[in-house]
Parts: sequence; structure tokens; C-alpha cells
Amino acid sequence: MAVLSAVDLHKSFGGVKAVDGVTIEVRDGERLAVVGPNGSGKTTLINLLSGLYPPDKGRVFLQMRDVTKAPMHVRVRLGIARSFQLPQLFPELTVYENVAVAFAALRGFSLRAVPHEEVKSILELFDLWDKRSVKAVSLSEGEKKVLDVALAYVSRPKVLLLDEPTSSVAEEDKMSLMERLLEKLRGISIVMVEHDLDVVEKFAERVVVMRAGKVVATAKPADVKTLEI
Amino acid sequence: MINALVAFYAFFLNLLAVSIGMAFIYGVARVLNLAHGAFFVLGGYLATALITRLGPVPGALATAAVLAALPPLFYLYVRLTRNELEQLFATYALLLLMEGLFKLVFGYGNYTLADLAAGLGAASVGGQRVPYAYFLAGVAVAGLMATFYLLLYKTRLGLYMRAVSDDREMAALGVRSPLVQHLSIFLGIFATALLGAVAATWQAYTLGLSAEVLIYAFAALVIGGLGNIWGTAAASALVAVARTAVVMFYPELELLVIYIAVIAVLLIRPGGIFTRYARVA
Amino acid sequence: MGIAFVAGLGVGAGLTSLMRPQVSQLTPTGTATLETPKYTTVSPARRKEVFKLGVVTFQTGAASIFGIPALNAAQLLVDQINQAGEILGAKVELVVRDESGGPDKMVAVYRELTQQAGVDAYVGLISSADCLAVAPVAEDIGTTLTVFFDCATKQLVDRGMMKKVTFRTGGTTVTDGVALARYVLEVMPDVKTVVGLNQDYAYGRDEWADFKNALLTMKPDVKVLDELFTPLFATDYSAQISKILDLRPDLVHTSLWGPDLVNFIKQATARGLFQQTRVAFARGEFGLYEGMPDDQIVEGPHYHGFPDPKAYYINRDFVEAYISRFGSPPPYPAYHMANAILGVKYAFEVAAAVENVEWPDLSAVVKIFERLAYATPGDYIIMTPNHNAMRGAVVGISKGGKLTALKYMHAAEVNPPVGVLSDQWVKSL
Amino acid sequence: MRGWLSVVAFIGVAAVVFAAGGDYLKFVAAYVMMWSLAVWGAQLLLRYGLVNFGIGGAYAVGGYAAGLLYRHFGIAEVTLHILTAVVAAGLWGLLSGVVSARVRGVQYALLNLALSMVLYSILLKFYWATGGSDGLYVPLPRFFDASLGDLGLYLLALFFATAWMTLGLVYSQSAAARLADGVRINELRVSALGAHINRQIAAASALASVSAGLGGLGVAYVTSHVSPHYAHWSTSGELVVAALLSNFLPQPWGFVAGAAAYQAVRLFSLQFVTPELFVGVALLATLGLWRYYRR
Repeated sequence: MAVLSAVDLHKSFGGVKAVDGVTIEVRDGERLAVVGPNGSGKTTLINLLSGLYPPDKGRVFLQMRDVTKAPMHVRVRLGIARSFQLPQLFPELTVYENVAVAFAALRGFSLRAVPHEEVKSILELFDLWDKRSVKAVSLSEGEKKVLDVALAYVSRPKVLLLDEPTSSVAEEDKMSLMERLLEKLRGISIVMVEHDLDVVEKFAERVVVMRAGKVVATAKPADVKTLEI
Repeated sequence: MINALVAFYAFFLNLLAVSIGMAFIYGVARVLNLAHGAFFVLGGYLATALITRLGPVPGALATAAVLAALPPLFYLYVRLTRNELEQLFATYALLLLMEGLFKLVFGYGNYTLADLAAGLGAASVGGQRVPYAYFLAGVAVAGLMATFYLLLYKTRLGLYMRAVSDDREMAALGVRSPLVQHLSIFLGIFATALLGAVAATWQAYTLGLSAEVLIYAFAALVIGGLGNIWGTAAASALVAVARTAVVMFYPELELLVIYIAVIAVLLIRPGGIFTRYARVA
Repeated sequence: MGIAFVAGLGVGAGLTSLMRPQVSQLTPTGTATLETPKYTTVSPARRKEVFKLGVVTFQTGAASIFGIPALNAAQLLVDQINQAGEILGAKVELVVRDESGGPDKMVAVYRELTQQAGVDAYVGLISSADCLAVAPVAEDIGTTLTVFFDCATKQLVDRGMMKKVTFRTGGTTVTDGVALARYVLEVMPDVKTVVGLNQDYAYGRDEWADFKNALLTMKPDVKVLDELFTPLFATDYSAQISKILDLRPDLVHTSLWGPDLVNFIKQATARGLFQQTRVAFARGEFGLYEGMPDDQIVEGPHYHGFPDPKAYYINRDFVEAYISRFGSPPPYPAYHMANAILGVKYAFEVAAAVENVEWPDLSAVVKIFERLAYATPGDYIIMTPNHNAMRGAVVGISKGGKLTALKYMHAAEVNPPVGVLSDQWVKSL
Repeated sequence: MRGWLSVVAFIGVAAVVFAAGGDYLKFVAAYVMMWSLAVWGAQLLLRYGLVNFGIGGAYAVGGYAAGLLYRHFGIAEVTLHILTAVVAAGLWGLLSGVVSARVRGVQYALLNLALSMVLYSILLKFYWATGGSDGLYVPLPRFFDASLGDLGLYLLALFFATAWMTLGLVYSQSAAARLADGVRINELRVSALGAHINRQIAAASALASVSAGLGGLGVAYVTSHVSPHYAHWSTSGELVVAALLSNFLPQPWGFVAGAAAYQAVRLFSLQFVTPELFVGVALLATLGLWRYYRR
């Protein structure tokens, strides 16, 4: 059964068709990788699914519910969270405060404090408790990636969209990073845009190949290296 | 009708003169200069003082020379601040400092070159007198606009400036963006003060004017779409049309017209009337 | 650190309180306009060494064009007073404050001068809003003779806001409007159409309303073609000039001042407005030095040429001293300041003489000031029981930067009688 | 804990000022405490990265609540004034917040400036109702049958200032404040974390306006007058500068100290030939000192 699906999505920027009629389905609990050359529309697809901007045409469904018109923050509350290619953190805040902001984001204008226990549990889950007083700007690239995902995880999403989770991470750390991350995210459907085919082969369960804004193939991870990307 | 056109033209010129420099600085360097009006006024004070003392040509040259020394000073001053809030704080302080210095240097009188400009005479258009000085000021403002146009669209530096103004991070990849920003601060301040000098041909400068000028410049900047020079020109035209119409048909609203224009434009197009694209996030 | 800071504030407060000046206390009694209140005082009637005179006027912003000449006049007069026997043997010391910052700041400054600096008299305020804010506070504190020297709002008298210690030694916008209307009808008996061009705030609206009502009462067939109100410090009047050129009225009335007056004169001259329409300037005196075209109707309300210095020595001395010290003839705010400071001086001196004491208490000063009439450089000021001055106004025709065909409107011609509301009086002209 | 101690210490100092201070000092203390509420409002919005050059609009709404109620209905009851000021300023803040939450940066500053200047113009234009640029008289308020004297006003000011210090303490620990930091630093991320930012900004704007409105009401009380100057953008400019000044100082009393420092400098400057020069130098010196200590 599909947790997230998109039908015939279109998006152009100033005449350039970034996403050109994409239909995609994310099954419950699966790890779906989106691969393709630079400029093939992968990040735009993530942005459309997360609601960063509306599609020119097409629809997005979350568990059969049409969320096409819902803006990003509403989709988060419905269960679609995301990370960013360049980790989007709050650089001058500490790791602890970063996570507290993520909790605060799910509340209204509340004068009550964010419960310490909840922040702590997230930090411990992602092995960031020891770094809680470090400013986000001072973290290593890998730690930034983890924190970015941890922030997204706070909303307990049904689907998590990971935009290049291993980019700018040192080659030798990529595998261990993904292993750590995916272990925490067990049970959540994951859509990841990924350049590193080794990572895709090892961690994805299904692969979608994009080129020039279109989905050109769906493949098994084991076959991914044989495809012309 | 001729009279309405003259009214439109004069106010349009007025708005352009106060806002172009700010649009340029804000557009490229993202410096929000609360002392902007003070530089405009300084140009007017200096031009009047020097030209009445030295005569038109030497006075104008002396004014230009003094004005050319301003931008580096302002530039050094702005460099001392580290973020936008500090910039706001520091340029507000600068506005006060300059107002204080104006009083010490220029006293409390009215400074204007209007009499000199009136000496040029007036053309008769459709039976109405239109002073030649208005045309001359128009030529000066148009010349400056043309200079900015050539600079922005016909030179490599201009290409960088436009790139920086569109997207700083993107431009940072290929352009030495700080240098471009510094240059634009130089040019913007110089142009502001120069236009202040030009405006002395139709208006008087006194204490307290710096803050009044600032609001008009702000309004044109925001309506025009933040730092887009053509947008600022269009905004000036729009406000000038609205103001002239209001005075002709319902003068009670004049005080409000510029604020209503700001609110209306920002409600309909939050980015201003002349944004090329909506910035995501 | 935080606690230390607040504690420091407390210590400072304690110390300041030790320096609190001695002031006499007034308690109000009567409320009827014409009744003189009774006062009690705790200060000894001993001779003073120093007479502290608080002066508050614009020294910054566009209105400094009024404030600085007024302050100049204050300094000039205080020097003269100190050379000529001081005030009851006390040396006059000026305590000067800027009027900038709005009415709430002016209330703070009033309290500072009276409650902290301990001035013996307060003279100040150009802005009507400032006067209206300070008057009730001054009456409430009631310790200090308070004289408004310039602000022209008629509300101070019409609403009976000056009863105890507050006075104004000037006229109102009614004085301006009626004087100008009378003069207009004298020199332009056939005036048919008029347009108003005034600044969009209370002063501009009052000036226009009082002129219009006076003119229409005295000549009901005059048509008002338009009423234009411009934002303060607008710098560009081309739209208004265009409209006036199109409307072709016989007369334009304006009370523009400061940069607005100059900008209007320059821009209207360039467009040829004055060749087509005559303009009556309610506060046009400053324009005389800024290229005022010939043949316009200009009200001072004071003018250094009146009373004729050749014949009237007080004005001659004032004008000569002012010119020799500041390089230009005194404009009307200088005269307004002179009216106020001389009023304070005479009130104290006469009160001491009448009561036969070395130093009069405040109630005596107030009682005298309500009945005082005195000569000043520009006028003869008659104070009234409603604490306002009956004073005249000077109107003339501009010629070569000077005022000619001067006419002095006597106080009774241009001010409502005591107890009559301004608007009622204007309608009865 | 330190925060609460500061509040207690502040009350102590205020008591000393009242007991030992002269009339002028007591007046200035009450004036500053009232005005500091408006600074609090401006500072709250700064936390979201929003510079509001129209906060004076709410400040005026509060002042005119008292002025208009007294002028047209003869009501001098302080509770009614406060209630009206809170409701009116809250509505004003909500409205301007909803309208201006769509924009940021200069546009936000200017849109609010324009809104407050429209209010300014209305106060000027409808002079038969509002007294025009002359403003309105505001009497000493009454609390049921008793007239609030100087002591009553002083206590009201002290109550406001300490209540807002407390509110500031509560706020600074709250989820809303966390989110404010997030919005200021990285709005995209906060939005991608599920926050309805515009709604947060509208709520903050309403709270800031209520605060500024009560400040305006209080200043109108202590100066017995309210004028359109309250809504003029130069008033907002002063409030923003005082709020920036307060940002240099620690919680929870930073806003009162910032307000006090600004007003002290401003009032002191009025005795000089060029007050602006004095204020300008003082502001620069503050910035310099702060930079020196925060190197």
C-alpha cells in the first residue's frame, strides 16, 4: 500500500521543465532511492513532495489524502518530513537548542517550555547528547547531516525525504553514517536522493531513475550500477 | 492638463532624486542606510554653499570634489558593523550625527539654488510657464540613470553587480562579491549626494529634512521591488501619478497617498511591482 | 551585574533627591475663568541672588528657524536686563532646553525645569501640541510662573486652560486670521474667489478656518474654490501650484512656514503664479528674506519696521542691538520672546512694588500679571484675566523684501473680548 | 533563579526611588517604566528578526484608548482604559501582523511604518473626534472611586514593568521563544519542521502591540496628554533603537534599562545646542562598548 504518491507532477522555472510529468509511489515502510544526473529534477521532486512550492500541475497524496494544496508546514504535521542537501540548521544555536526549535515548531504560540525529556530522548537516540552544548556551526559535516535528520525526525513522520544525505561527507564515512541513520529511522518510509551508487545499492529497496525531469526507469538496487545514469 | 503634467513631472523627478541612490546601494550591497536622507541633504547644502560662494562652475566642481570624498568615509563607517541590526543602529546614529553637524556647519537657514535656477528663465508650453531648470534637472537625473544603465548592463562589473543583487550565494561562487558591494556603496552614496545637489535647484534645505527625505526614498525602494533601479523609477512614476491625481481631485488624501501606495503594492505584490521572480524561502 | 546596576540606580536616586530644589507650593481654589485664585506659599519673601529663567524652544529640526531667533532674543534681553539692574536685584540666568521630541518630552522637560532645576519662571514652546500638553501639567504642579511665548492655538483660551500659573503673551490663530481678512478686504475690496493652501495639521487648519470664517463673515459672497492641505515639509508644491494656476482664484491664503514657505515661494515664482494670483501669507515675514515677490499681502505678525524705529525708541534699541549681535533684523519669534520675557520681568517687579516686599510670592506675581499692560519692542501687550494677551498684528504689502503700506490692527480689532469664544466672535464680525 | 532575584531587586530599587527621590526623578522613573513596555514589544519582534518601524501605531492606540474614552464618554476608570487598550491594541497588532507577516526585512519595516502613518493621518484628519495634531488631554485615572495620585500611577508603572519582566522571563523559556530564534536564523528550516510561521508572527505581533499599547496608555497617564506624535514613525524609530540597546543588556531587566538609558540620554541631550550630536555619539559609544566586551 502506498503511503505517499504523486501523479503527473509538473514544475517549470522560467521555461525550464524541472519536473515534467512524474508519477511516483512510495510504499509503506520502504526505502526508495531517486537517482539521476545533475539537473534531472531530483531535488525539485523532493521540494514538490515536501510542499516547499506547489506543482504547476499534478497531485500529491498522503495515504489517499490529497495534500497538493497543503503548504510545507501542514504536510509536516500530516507526516511528511524532510532533510536538506546542505543541512539546514540554526548555526548559532547549540545542538540542544536546535532540537528544541524543532519541538517548538510543532506547537502554536505557546508560552510553555519545550519539555527537557523529549529533547533529551531525541539527542540520545541520534547519539548527539554529548554534543548538546556545541553550536551547530561547529559540528563536523557528518554530525550536521545527523542533526538535520534528527530535526526532521522530531515530528515523527510517516515519510522522510532525505535530499542527498551523504553529500559532502567524507567517502570513508558514508556507509557508517547511513547505517547509523537508517537504524534510527526503522519503520519510516524513506525517499532518498542519492548520488553515491554504492550507498543506493546497499541501503535502498527500490530505485527510481530520473532524467530531464522524467522518471525513465524503476529498478532493483542490485541492478542500479548496470543502468546508464 | 499641461499643469497636471508639470506637477507629475516635478514630483516624479523629486522622488527619483531621493530614491535612486538608495535603490542602488540596497540592491547590490543590501545596506539599509538610515542616514540616506542626510547624504541627500548634505549634497544640497554643499552645492548651495559652494556655488553661491564660488560661482556656478567652480562651485559645482568643488561640490563634486567634496562629495567624492564622502563615499569612502561612509564605506569605512559601514564596514565597522557586522550585521544588519548593527547597521541599522549605526546608520541611525549617523543620521543624528550628520543632523547635528549640519547645524554646526550650516546653521539654521534655508539653503537653495532656486534663484540661480530661476535665472535660466522659463519656456512657454501651451500658455503655461515651465522653468528651464526643470528640464535641466531632468537631464541631470536622466544622465545619472543612463550612467547606471550602462554600468549595469554594458560592463562586466555591472554583470557582477546584477548577479550579486539577484543571488548573493550564487554570485559568491564566481564573483568577488565584496568588491562589487563596496563599489556599489561608493556609487550609491555619491549619486545620492549629487542628486541632492541637483535638487537644490527646486527645493530648500533646512535642519530636520534628512528624516523626511528618508521616508520617500524608502517608499520608492519598497514599491519598486528592493533595489531594482527600473522598478524604483516605475514606483516613482506610480506615486507621482497618484499624488498628482489626489491633489487634483481629492486633496484631503495627500498626506496618506504615499503610505496607501506602499500598503497597496505590498499587499498585492509583496515583492514590489518590479521583481523578476519570487524568492523561495 | 544586573543587581549591581539596579542598586546603582537606587543610590543615584537617593543622592539626587538630596539636591532637590526648594519650591513654593500653590493650591488652587476658584475655577471660574475670571476669578483670581488664592495661593499659599512656603517660600520666604527674601531677595534672591539669581533668577533662573527656563527657556524652551526649537533648536533642532525645521522649526529651529523660529526657535533660534527666539533664543537669540532671549539671550540679548537677559544680557540687557542684567546690565540694567537685573530683576529685583537678582541676576537672570538662562536655563535652555530644546523643544524637540514631541509633547510627552516637553512635559518631562517642564518637570525637569520646575522640579529639578528649580527655575523661577518658565518661558517657552512654539508648537501648539506642546503647549496643550504642558498647560494642564503646569497648572497641576502650580509652583512656577509659566509663559507660552509663541504657540497660537485658540484652545488655550477657549477651553480656559490657563487659570493659575500659566499665561500666554501672544495672540491666537484668530488674531492672524482676522487681521489678514480685514487687510485683504481693505486692499482687495472686490475679492471674489479664494483658495486655501495650508499645512495638514492643527495649526494649518486653524489658520485657514479662522481666516476663511472671518472673510466669509465680513464678505459673504466670496467663494472658496478649494482647500488644499499639504503634509509638513513636503518640499514639492508643484501639484498645488498647478491646481491654483488652473483655478485662477483672486486670492490664495497660506500659513506655510519654514522650508515649506520657502519652497512654495520659489516654486510658485518659477511657474509664474504670483503674476496671476495674489497670495496672503499669514506667517510670511520670513519669506521677505527668501525672495518674496512684490505686491503680496504679508502678515508679520510682527515686523521689525513697526512700530517705526525712528519714532519708537524701544523698537529701535531692540532692532539695533539684535542686528549688531546677530547680523540680521529680528524676525517675529524674537518679538514674541521679548513679549514673554519682558512680561515676566514686569510682573515680578510690579508685584514687589505693589506688595512692598523684596521678593513677591507667586500669587502676587500672578495677580499682577493678569492685570498688566506693558510696552515691548513690537507692540503694546495687554494681559487679560483669562491669562492671554490682547495684542495687535501687523500686516503689509511686500516690496523689495520689505513690508510697505503697513497697517497695525489694534488688539480689540483682532482678538475676541475676554469670555467670548473665538468662533462665536469671528461669526459676529 | 537569578532572573527572579533581579525582579525582586528591581522592585526594591523602585521603592527606594519613590521613597527618596525628588518629584522629577519619580516622574521620570514612572515615565520610563511605562515607556519600557513599548520597548519590550519592539524587542519581542526583534527576536523574530523583524524590525518594526510601525510599533508606534500600537503605542498610539493604547494612549488614545484613554484619551478618547475620556473625551467622548468622560470615562477615567483605569480598568476600563486598560481593557480597551489591550483589546484595541491587540486587534491592531493582530491585523497588522496578519497583513505584514507575508513580508520580511525592509518590506516588513516599511509596511508597518505605512500602517502606523495611516493611523497617524487618521488621528490628524478626524480632528473633531481626535483633537488632530494637538492631541487629547488625559486625566489622572480613577480606580473605582479613588483617583490614582502620583503614588497610584507609580505603582501602576511598577506593576507593569515587573509584570512584563516576569512575562519576559516566562517567554524566554517558552516554545514560542525557541521558535522565534528559529524564524530569525533559518525560516526555511522552521517551516520545514512544521511551524506556521505567519501565524506565529501574527501572534507575536499581537502580543507586542498589547505591550506597546499599554506602554502608550501609561505614558499618556504620566504626561497627561496623548498626541498623534505617538503614531509617527520617528516614535517607532526611538522605540526600535531603545530595543536594540536593550538587546545589548541581559534579561530580564534589559528592556527597562535600555528604555531608561535611551530616555536619560535623550532628555539630557535637550540642554545642548545640538542634541542630535550628543545622542548620536552616545549611541555609537554604546555600540563600541558592546563590541569591545563581546569581542
